[in-house]
Amino acid sequence: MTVREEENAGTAPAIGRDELLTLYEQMEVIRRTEKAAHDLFLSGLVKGTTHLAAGHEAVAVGASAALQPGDYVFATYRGHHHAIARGAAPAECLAELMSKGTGLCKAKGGSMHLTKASAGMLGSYAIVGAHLPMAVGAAWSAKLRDSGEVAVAFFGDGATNIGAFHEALNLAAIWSLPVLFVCENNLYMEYTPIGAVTPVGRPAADRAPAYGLPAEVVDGNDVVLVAEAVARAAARARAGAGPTVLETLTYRHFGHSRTDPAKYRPAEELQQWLQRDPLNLARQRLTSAGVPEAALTAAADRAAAVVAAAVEEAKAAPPPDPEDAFTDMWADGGSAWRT
Amino acid sequence: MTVREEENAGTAPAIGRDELLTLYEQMEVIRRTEKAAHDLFLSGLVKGTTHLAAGHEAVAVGASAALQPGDYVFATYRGHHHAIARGAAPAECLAELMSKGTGLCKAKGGSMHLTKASAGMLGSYAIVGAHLPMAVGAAWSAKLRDSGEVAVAFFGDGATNIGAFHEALNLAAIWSLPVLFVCENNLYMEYTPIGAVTPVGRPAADRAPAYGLPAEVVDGNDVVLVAEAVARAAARARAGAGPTVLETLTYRHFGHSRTDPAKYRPAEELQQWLQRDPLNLARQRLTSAGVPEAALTAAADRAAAVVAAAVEEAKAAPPPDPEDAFTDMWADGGSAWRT
Amino acid sequence: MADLITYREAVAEGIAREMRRDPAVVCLGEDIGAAGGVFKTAAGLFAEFGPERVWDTPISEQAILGAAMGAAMTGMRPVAEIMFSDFFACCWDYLANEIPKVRYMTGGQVTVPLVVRTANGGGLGFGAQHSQAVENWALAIPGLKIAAPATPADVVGMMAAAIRSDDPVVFFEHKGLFASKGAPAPEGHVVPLGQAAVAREGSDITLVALAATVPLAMAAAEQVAADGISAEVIDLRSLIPLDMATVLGSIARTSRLVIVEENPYQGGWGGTVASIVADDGFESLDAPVQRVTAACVPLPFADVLEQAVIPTTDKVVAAIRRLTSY
Amino acid sequence: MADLITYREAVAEGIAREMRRDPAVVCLGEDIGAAGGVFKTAAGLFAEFGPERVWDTPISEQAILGAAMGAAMTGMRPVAEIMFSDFFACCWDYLANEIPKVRYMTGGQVTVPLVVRTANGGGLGFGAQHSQAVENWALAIPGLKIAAPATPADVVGMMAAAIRSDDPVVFFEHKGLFASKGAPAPEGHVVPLGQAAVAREGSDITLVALAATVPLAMAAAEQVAADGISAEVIDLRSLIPLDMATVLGSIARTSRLVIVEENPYQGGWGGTVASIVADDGFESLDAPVQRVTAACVPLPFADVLEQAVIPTTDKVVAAIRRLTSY
Ligand SMILES: Cc1ncc(C[n+]2csc(CCOP(=O)(O)OP(=O)(O)O)c2C)c(N)n1
Ligand SMILES: Cc1ncc(C[n+]2csc(CCOP(=O)(O)OP(=O)(O)O)c2C)c(N)n1
Ligand SMILES: [Mg+2]
Ligand SMILES: [Mg+2]
Repeated sequence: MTVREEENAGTAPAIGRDELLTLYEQMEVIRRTEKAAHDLFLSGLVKGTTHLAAGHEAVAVGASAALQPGDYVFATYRGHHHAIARGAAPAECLAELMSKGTGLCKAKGGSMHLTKASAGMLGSYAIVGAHLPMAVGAAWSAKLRDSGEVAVAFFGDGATNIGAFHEALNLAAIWSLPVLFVCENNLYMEYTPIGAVTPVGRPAADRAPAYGLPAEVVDGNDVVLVAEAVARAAARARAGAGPTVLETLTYRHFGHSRTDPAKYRPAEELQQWLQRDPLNLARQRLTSAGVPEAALTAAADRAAAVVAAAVEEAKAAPPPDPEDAFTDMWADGGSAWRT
Repeated sequence: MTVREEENAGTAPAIGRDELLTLYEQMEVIRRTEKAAHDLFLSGLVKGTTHLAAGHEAVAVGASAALQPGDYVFATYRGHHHAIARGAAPAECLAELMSKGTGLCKAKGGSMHLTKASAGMLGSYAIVGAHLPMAVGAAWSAKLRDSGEVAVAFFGDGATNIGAFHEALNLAAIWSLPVLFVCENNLYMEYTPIGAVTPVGRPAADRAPAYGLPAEVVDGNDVVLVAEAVARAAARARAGAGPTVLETLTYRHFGHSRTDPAKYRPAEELQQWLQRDPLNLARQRLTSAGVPEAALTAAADRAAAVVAAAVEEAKAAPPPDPEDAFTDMWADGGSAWRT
Repeated sequence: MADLITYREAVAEGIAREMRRDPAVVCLGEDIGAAGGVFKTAAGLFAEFGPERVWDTPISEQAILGAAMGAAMTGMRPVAEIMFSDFFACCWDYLANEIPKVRYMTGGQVTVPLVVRTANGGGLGFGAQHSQAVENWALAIPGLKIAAPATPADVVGMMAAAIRSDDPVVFFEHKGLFASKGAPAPEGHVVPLGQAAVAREGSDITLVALAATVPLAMAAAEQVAADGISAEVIDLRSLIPLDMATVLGSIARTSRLVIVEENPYQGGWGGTVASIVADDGFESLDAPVQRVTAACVPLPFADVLEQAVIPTTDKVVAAIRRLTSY
Repeated sequence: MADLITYREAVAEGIAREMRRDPAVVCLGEDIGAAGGVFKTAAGLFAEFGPERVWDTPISEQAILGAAMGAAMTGMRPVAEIMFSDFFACCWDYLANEIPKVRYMTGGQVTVPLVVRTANGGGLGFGAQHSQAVENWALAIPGLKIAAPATPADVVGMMAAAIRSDDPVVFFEHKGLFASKGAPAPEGHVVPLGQAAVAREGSDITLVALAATVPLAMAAAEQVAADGISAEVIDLRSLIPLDMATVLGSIARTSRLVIVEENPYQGGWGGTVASIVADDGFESLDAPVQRVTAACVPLPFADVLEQAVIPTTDKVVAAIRRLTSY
């Protein structure tokens, strides 16, 4: 059982200057961790596959800023940003990617399954849409226990076309559960533009009425707007008013996975979105708010240092013991299935 | 392969008096077949289960009146009415229910799987929602073959909450396929009122916008209105304008299945719906149109005779040969899976 | 001992006992509330525990199991009903990829203490899509425990074990046994998963059975007893953990094995049992291992056809005679 | 003979040959159009046959298979791609309850000539939800034919047989073999389903393998050859129909059997093979039957952990030595 005892009270306060600087630094940490993951993949130190979230930082960091420690987050295979935003250290994430025994999941999960249950990050799931009903279940549990917690499912635009999406939203709606459905609409389902496979313009928000749910479309590259929208939705949820659908508009900087060069994306589109880089937007907001350039640089430098140290720490970490392949199977510690 | 060569041209003509009399007679046949199935079940001659469609006759008969012989129908476990409306003889339906070798499916299917492929009745499916994607596929095939055929999926209100519903409507919409999604909203999902498990008032029609699809809510007990709505939708589909969602409002006269006494339904509700019996409504329309009572009685008598003969024929039919359990497995006629 | 109770009643009784013990136990499923479930296996629960603990769901098998999983990961002990085991196919992702894997793939960060109950098996004339015995589907998935009781007392005792388990358990209730009767379970009855029962002792041949094939094997054993053949009947009771010690111990004495399964031969659970015996029990065997199973066809509707393809007492008797005269 | 081709290329080649032959063949799946599929196994099809024959779908596995079924029932021969075989769990109803049963349960009124292709198996470090070998899931379902080729030429020849089959075929393409090379298939090459290949002749022991375990078994056979052990390697190639005649014939000569499977032991396909041998081949056996399989755990991400749980050459060699010295 994964029960946590934290108090969940009220909604996130409006984002002040200092907090925004912290959020900016977190986004820098994520961006640099993703860059490190990319480089480590290319140099052969990360095996398998990765789905990098560079470009999506504001969604994870903004949302986490509006959540309480006891809340539950469920993410996808593209979930590094959510793990870090919820409190996973870059070193334990990179160690996981590098198949190290110190990895978040002891190298049993890999990039697609980053999980930090102790921080309310209840997992990354690699079957599209599968985690939406789980988030509904966590919200149901919060309601049953009257805990005041909310659950959040992050998912892509492509996930809105799978059956589990439909079943999850319907169940959450009729049971009026404290759950947020946060779509990261980055315009693509792998290599296919979402518009080619979805008959409505906003694949998540335009479908909320089918479940009698309220929806909001949010600039997913603006960490402040995301935080505010999530805070509103979380407050509604905690007040017993049920689920909300949030569709955040964002863009991934890397290809879909591994070494995908993302040639299917028009150059202008990419350029436009790079100009709306969530890190730039946060820097602009901070500068407008009077934060000196030096403070921004210092934050970025701290992030760089954290990630550089994380890379070294992860590289130096030991591989898992082969015998660990047989632990964590049954709850009693064993792995036997027969006598 | 189940390819049929019939021409599909134009849309159904407006329903004339004579045709309406024929439709009325078909509805009488269905009603009496269902009553016979009920009695045969109670007397132990029908095994397993039955889901009777008495009350739903206007949906099946009205829709079939608007379809062409080459069109494809996919129905649910509550599908006797669709099988008969598409041309299955009551005798072969009852023989199937009574486990006879002369049954529609050689007693391999049973009540839940009535199928008459030669009449474009491509099956009854007992997993809720599963046949919606199949109908989409038949419509895709019609489009690929440029055959002018349309496919129709009939389903219940409860089916709108399963993932396959969502995936089917989405795919049909983006591929703009000639398919009709016809919901028979009879207010109940088994023993649970649909409103208790669905957050929108019209479970099918209210969800069509989520797929950019047009929808119509239709009085499902009025065979003429059903025929007209289906004719409109089929014409749209044949013209290449894509799918339509039709939500027909109807009511089942028996319980959900077998011997369910349907105690969960308020007495007034039942009374109101019995007054709106589709057979009564058709009779009223015919009477208004000047058809003499004698003609109505004659039609009902013919229907009664057909069904009475069907019961006798089915009773007298031989059981299947046990060896037939091993036919119809592989397309080459064999059933071996190993050497 | 009190009056006999039905297997059907035992299901509700088993759940109720645990709901009384542990407030974290909650039920969800289609028509399980006021209606008591289509097989009445949830009868009385709604009346006793109310809508806060017994939840009616839409027809959304994926949401049912996904929600059960999310709740189990956050402090509850959900008991989810999937009405017919055939419908596992509609939510297989949760049974195959999510529920059984999440503990392992997170390095043990979470547990998923839930029970998925389902009406399994044939014999009631429900046709190809409502009659399958699919314990073998679950067997193929590492991370699931599998219960399939044959008697009312075992239903109660194994339900207790299943609900108390910190690992996910798939609980197969056999449709063909719902009306069968047996002794009620004593107070506090718990039957640990992974312990086979010797339903009948014998010395000439071992019959291994599960759920509805247990009475079938018993009937066959009775029948051959008349000819002086002493058949031992082992009720496996659970497939994971699998009590091969009991099976191998029996074969060490009898040297002969018939496995009676409701699922088809190819991919059936008996293949796993047979292959363990053909390895670890090889030296015990004095005759071929025979599996009496369903044929490799979908289940036909008509009784006469169904009898032709499913295991029957006659088929088990024939197998016993073949092996004992080998 | 021309240059070698990869297994990956052979998939697209096999499909293209049939699309050229028969206009009823159409493809559908996620990202299979201009992108050529995530494994590039559909490369070139969109360019050659255009959007009328190669259809990109949304992430809707149920709709993909349901649509393929409806199209197959009405005159087409769809080839549906499910990107990873793990995702079968998301559309299992179509593979378990609909596609394989509709012909039988309608009394033969319809046929469903379709192929479901999928990337199967582990070895690429994709973790627990993208690495499973699930041929055994399909094996449990009456009504499906199952192809799992090990070489590029077999991919082409079996693809032809699969697409021409009037029965539904599940076609497993092994991820771990995509980069492997072999001789191209001659023009018009058709490998009928249900014919095992003897990949290596031998007289002391029989190794039965499938897809990626074929090279594993071959490597083990080479290794023990140095010690004078002559191992025969049988590549089953398809599970349904299952060529037991070839397996039993081999064991009649070698008296010893090792089965090498990528799926876990419990519920694995080797249980079916082993149990047939323990029955029909009982008299041939001079030693226990051993199955080398994956462990009963989800597949871990790290190579070092994965090696600990999946079959390896070393594990096969150990099994061979055990049985040949029995
Ligand atoms: C059920 C299922 N189908 C297909 C896939 C393969 N797949 C992985 S990611 C992906 C695209 C998802 O797109 P989207 O939801 O927009 O998320 P994004 O990757 O853009 O973040 C697909 C098709 C999968 N993992 N699960
Ligand atoms: C996937 C699935 N879940 C559950 C069932 C059991 N079941 C059969 S009919 C039914 C109710 C269906 O209600 P609705 O769609 O409204 O159709 P109706 O029976 O009213 O015609 C249920 C839950 C099923 N057959 N398939
Ligand atoms: Mg996307
Ligand atoms: Mg209904």
